[in-house]
Amino acid sequence: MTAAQANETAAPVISAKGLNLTFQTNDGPVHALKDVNLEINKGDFVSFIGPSGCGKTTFLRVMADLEKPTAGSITVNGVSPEEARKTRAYGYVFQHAGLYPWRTIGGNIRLPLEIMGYTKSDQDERVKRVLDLVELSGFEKKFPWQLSGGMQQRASIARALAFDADILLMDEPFGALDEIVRDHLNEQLLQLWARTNKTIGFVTHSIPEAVYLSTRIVVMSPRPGRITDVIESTLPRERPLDIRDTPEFLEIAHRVREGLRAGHAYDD
Amino acid sequence: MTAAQANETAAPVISAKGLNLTFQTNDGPVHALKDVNLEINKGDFVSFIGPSGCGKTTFLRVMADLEKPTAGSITVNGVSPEEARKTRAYGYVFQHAGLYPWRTIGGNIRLPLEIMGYTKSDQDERVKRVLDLVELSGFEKKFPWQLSGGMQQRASIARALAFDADILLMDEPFGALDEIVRDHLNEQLLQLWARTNKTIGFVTHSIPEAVYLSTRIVVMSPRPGRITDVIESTLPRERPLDIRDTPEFLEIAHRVREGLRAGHAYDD
Amino acid sequence: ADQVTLQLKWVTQAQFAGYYVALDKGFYAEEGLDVTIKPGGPDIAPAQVIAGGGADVVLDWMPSALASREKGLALVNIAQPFKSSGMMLTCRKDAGVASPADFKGKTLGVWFFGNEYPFLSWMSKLGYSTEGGADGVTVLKQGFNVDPILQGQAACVSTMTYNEYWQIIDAGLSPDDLVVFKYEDQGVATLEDGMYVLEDNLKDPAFVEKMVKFVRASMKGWKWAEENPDDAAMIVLDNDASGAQTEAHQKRMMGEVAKLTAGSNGALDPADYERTVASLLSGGSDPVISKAPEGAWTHMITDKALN
Amino acid sequence: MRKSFLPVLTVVAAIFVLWYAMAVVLNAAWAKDQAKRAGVELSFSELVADTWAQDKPKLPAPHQVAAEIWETTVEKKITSKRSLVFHSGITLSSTLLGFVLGTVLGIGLAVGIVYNRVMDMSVMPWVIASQTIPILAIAPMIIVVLNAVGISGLLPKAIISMYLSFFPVVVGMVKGLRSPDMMQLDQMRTWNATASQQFWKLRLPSSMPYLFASLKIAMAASLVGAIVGELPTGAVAGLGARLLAGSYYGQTIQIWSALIMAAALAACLVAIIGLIQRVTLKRMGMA
Amino acid sequence: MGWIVFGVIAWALGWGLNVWLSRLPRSRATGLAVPVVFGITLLLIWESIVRGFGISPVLLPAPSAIAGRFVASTGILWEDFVQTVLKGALSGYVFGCGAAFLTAVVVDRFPFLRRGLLPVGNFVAALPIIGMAPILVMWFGFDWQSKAAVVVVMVFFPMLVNTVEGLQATDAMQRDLMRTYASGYWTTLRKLRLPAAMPFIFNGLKIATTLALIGAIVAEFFGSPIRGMGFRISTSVGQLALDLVWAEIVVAAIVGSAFYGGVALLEKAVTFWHPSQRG
Ligand SMILES: Nc1ncnc2c1ncn2[C@@H]1O[C@H](COP(=O)(O)OP(=O)(O)OP(=O)(O)O)[C@@H](O)[C@H]1O
Ligand SMILES: Nc1ncnc2c1ncn2[C@@H]1O[C@H](COP(=O)(O)OP(=O)(O)OP(=O)(O)O)[C@@H](O)[C@H]1O
Ligand SMILES: Cc1ncc(C[n+]2csc(CCO)c2C)c(N)n1
Ligand SMILES: [Mg+2]
Ligand SMILES: [Mg+2]
Repeated sequence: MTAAQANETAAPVISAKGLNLTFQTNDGPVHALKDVNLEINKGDFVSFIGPSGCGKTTFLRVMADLEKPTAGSITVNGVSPEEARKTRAYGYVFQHAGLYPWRTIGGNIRLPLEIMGYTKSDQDERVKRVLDLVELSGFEKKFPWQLSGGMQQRASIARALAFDADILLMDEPFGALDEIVRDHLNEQLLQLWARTNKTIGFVTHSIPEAVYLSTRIVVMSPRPGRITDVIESTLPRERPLDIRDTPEFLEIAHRVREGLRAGHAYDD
Repeated sequence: MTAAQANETAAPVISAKGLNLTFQTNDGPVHALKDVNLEINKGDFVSFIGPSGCGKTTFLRVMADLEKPTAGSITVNGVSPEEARKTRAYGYVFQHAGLYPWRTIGGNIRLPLEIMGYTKSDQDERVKRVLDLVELSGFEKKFPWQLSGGMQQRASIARALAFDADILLMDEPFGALDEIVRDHLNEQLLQLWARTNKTIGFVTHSIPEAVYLSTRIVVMSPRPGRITDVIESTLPRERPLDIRDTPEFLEIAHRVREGLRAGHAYDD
Repeated sequence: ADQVTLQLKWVTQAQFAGYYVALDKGFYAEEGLDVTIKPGGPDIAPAQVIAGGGADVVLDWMPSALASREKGLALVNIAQPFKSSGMMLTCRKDAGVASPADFKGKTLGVWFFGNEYPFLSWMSKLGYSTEGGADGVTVLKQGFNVDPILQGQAACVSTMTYNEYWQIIDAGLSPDDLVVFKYEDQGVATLEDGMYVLEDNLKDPAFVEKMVKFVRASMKGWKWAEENPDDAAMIVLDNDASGAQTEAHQKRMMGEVAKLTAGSNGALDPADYERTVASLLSGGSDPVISKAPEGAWTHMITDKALN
Repeated sequence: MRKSFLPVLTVVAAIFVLWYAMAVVLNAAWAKDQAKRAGVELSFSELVADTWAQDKPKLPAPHQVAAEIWETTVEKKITSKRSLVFHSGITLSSTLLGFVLGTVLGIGLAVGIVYNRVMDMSVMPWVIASQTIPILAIAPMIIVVLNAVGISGLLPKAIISMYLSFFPVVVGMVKGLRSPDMMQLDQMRTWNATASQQFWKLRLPSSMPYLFASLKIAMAASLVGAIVGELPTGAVAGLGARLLAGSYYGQTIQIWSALIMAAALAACLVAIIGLIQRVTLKRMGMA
Repeated sequence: MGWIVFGVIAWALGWGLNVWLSRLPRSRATGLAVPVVFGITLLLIWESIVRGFGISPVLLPAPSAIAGRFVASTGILWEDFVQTVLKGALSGYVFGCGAAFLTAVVVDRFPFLRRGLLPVGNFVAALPIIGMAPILVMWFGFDWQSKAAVVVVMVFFPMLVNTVEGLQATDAMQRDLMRTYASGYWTTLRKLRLPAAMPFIFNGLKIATTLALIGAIVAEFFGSPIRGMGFRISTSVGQLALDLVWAEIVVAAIVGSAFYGGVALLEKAVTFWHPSQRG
């Protein structure tokens, strides 16, 4: 296991070179991504942070083949994003939980499994396992609107974990939650990441969140979205919540804030 | 001016005694506020913080006569909230900007002025002034949906400032904004408060925000909403953004977090 | 058995008693015919139905049939059970109408949908414009009932001796309140309720044979109905799917209808035909038909059927 | 529900009062006319009594209509041609057939519009234009023409119903099938779902609330189609035929009872859909 | 046979052209061209079916015949248009929608009335009101007044229900805002609730356009002066002048589309701010 793991880390999971993306809109072209270069390795936890509208979501969508770059190249596991998508390499978590109101929590988690043609017994087993993982066992039969926002968000993460995607892309998954709940989910996410060794791409607006979670923090500038800074975290993999009060943490947070502020025009 | 001001500080602007509020719902009664006692003085900047659903909004609404308490008493400027409302004592800013889409930014800000019967020239003058204040000059003729979320929120603050309400009630006005924009608006709000000496009631989910802005922080517990802690800020009135890295700031933030965590159940 | 579909001109009522009697009493069956009777209605054009192949034989008024013939739909009259016309214009005395001369400036209710031709030729004979004004008459498209005269919206309405006239009476106006102008009396009568088929079909001997049987059985029905009016009315009533007809009204209608069919053995009287054509041709600037039709009737069927 | 009980009752009561009053106003002229002819003078109470008891009133009083409905529903055998239940049944069958046809056509078109770009761009304007054709006015012709091509009986009426009822279904279903937001569609994409999986697992379930809202309108429209389709078919049978026959013989009471019956039928049908809607959406967790 | 082949070719060409057009980037031109091509294709197919199968003009005239009749009968068509649309439909529409609007404002003022009238209104809006046509013709006579009355009855309830719903459409926050301004009933109505109700009101107005035209035309079946679109349609069917019938239908379709389009344009102008209109 560890040998294979080390082997895989050699080739980057995601590798973007000179990525550009321009949207054609009624008001003229919008240059969302400009000359983006980035490599993400197996097992990385990479956060993307930047002012609103800078292209974080767009970048994540390009990785997941939800958007085609207008220039540059990107490979995922050595192949194109489209091929990677067809091999179901992605678990994607959106900002809003986006659970289907007409399906129970269990049914929601089962949905991608049904689509991917897992057997019934395999489905059951997996649903049970991920529900355990996000501590929602017992809520399988409930409907989404019977759960709090935090629980819904956990269910939506469980849904992305239910099948064996080795890349997890999360677009501001905790944006709508209050700070306490958010702290708690952050902790759980870290544990989960440690346990599964997935590669995670994570968009956030919160500096502490980015610093707390990531092995690398990618700071982006306002439109046209460029990568202005990539900060390697010096924090250990094991991170209690208290770590946020250490000078090391504050130092990294400060660097991120400076990076952000440099690119921010204040007239949003 | 300062003499009069000193005079006014003597009597509390808002004084709540033994406030209780129970909503009758289909699922039975919901006890939203329980035994709430609070005095707010002229010129105070009071933040309310607490877990989701604890009654922060409800308390603010009671102050503004948008909700009637089921027990206890509350006075505003020595009279009932209803009378205070009729004398147009409140500027209220909701979480969502809530601008009328069929009116331009200028028209939205003008709305309360029209209703309160200001003269046309007075209206023009005030609209111009508050647009300047929130740095939106030049956007008067735009429609709300043509502006970013942060700009809309600023417009909605401008609307609440356009007339001479001496109490400003703000319900998570910056909840939907990204951190950088939020920092910036926090700074501006503080400056505005310093300039106008308004009394401000402010609901937030963010601990740093509460600590950074307030003279007093009211921590509330989950349902039934009670006040569990009132923390007087020892920070000076003059607050650069850097103040957030001082030990004094972190100390207050820590106290708030502890207060919050004490009341939080962690199960959602 | 041979299938025959008959399209009526109007809803099931004693006006069509002969056919229902023939059906009910088994006269058609005796001839080896399996007859389907399709009731008509306010907006069913029999000519259109036969053109679309929805019926083998239709009942129509001759003006409408001749007009259709001019439009290129070759209808041929094969039998004429109704000898005289039942059409009249019924007026209120209190509207100031005593003679046709009083029509000027009045509002008259008229049936359209191909039933307007007799009225139009009468008016052109009188020299009245139908466009309103002091020198003409204002025409209303009369709906399904006689309301316009009851409510004073029209001075006169179109009625049939056997039907609408009695509805006016039933509604509470007495014969003394009314003046009636029968088309027969005004010399503008046209032939009503003849049997028409498509000219092309008559080239087929089998079809001709079928029609011979049909006409024979139908006329037998008519004569039976004339002799047993009350029973005939009850047969009609049994066949009314809408359940809206009343016994009293149908019996009275049968009595009046019998007067109109009495003079006919089923064969068209060429003199009646000529009179109808003359009346239709005389329509001034806008006659119903522009030239005398050729081959619009035949005795081929009745000759065989009635001998 | 309970909260609106009293207000609704009040409004309905007000309607009845108004109805009786209108009956007096509208029928008085005839009553006076008759009295004058008979040479008698009517007192006010006699006048009122007369206006509420005429044979062919301009506006029959509610109790007259009620009596007629009672007579033609309860006191007649259902198989009798004079039974309103019999006629309602006939109208109901073509309404339902037309409704089913319209729903199928509507959903089919909506699916085409949502999944096929050419249809999306070309069909919708014509669907809207189709509804500006006064189908009701040409219903008789349609029936005759359909007869000509061998379609007769229930179907021609049902086709008119279908023509009226498919429209709300198309409009509602296009909206409904498009109601999943971009995010949900993208999610399906990340799972590499096929078009049919996307349809059955996402688009169709999300469209349910829209579907039911449209079905209610479609059902009402379908009934109108069936009634109007019956008007010209020779007053054979059905509520439309009753309406026509009543009109033909000036039987206002019969017209009104057919009308009320049609109204009750419409209300029942719409209520049934409402019920199905409530049950389905509840089971889907969407109510 | 030749005509049938022509029809098949027309269909293939039209479809192919549209497939090609729809692949082009979406623009106003293609958005217009595609449905037009679709419509022309339909007409060509219709024409070739009528000619190819030799369908009797008494049953279904060819588009070319209809066009010919349309051009030849503009006088009649105009006279009918004035009678049915301008006098009957339009006056009934204006009066019915206006009355419904005013009623809605009154009803909205009194929650009791609203709670009572809304279910009843919803109920009536779903009824086959068109069945009232013979009665209204009996009450209001033969001329356009009775047609207008039918239209009034048909449009009233859909409009009422939509307007009442629209007046309720403000969210609690917007109303609370007005409350903090201590704004009175009429001010709130004018500044908040009426503008917010506009999308609903226009929804009602749009539904009412089609109802108005149908109502006016169908009512003419139960009696009319000797002009009007409904009169002409029924009379011409009786005279087997099917080309004239279809010419009237074309007029109705054009008028209906224009009426609907006009209201939709007005809606776009008035509710430019609504997300559905920003597009
Ligand atoms: N489909 C699209 N069409 C046109 N412009 C788009 C589209 N999607 C995004 N954009 C524009 O591209 C830019 C980048 O958008 P993106 O959503 O990636 O920003 P973001 O960094 O995720 O912002 P936020 O923090 O607000 O989510 C924005 O200016 C946005 O308006
Ligand atoms: N109109 C109402 N009817 C019934 N219950 C209500 C109503 N308004 C609020 N509540 C309930 O009262 C409680 C307090 O609500 P409130 O909105 O004041 O919470 P909050 O502290 O503002 O929460 P959040 O941070 O999510 O905005 C909640 O449980 C809520 O569900
Ligand atoms: C719309 C309408 N068109 C024609 C007639 C006339 N009509 C044709 S056959 C027939 C038999 C008599 O009862 C009558 C009256 C009508 N009444 N209503
Ligand atoms: Mg984003
Ligand atoms: Mg709140």
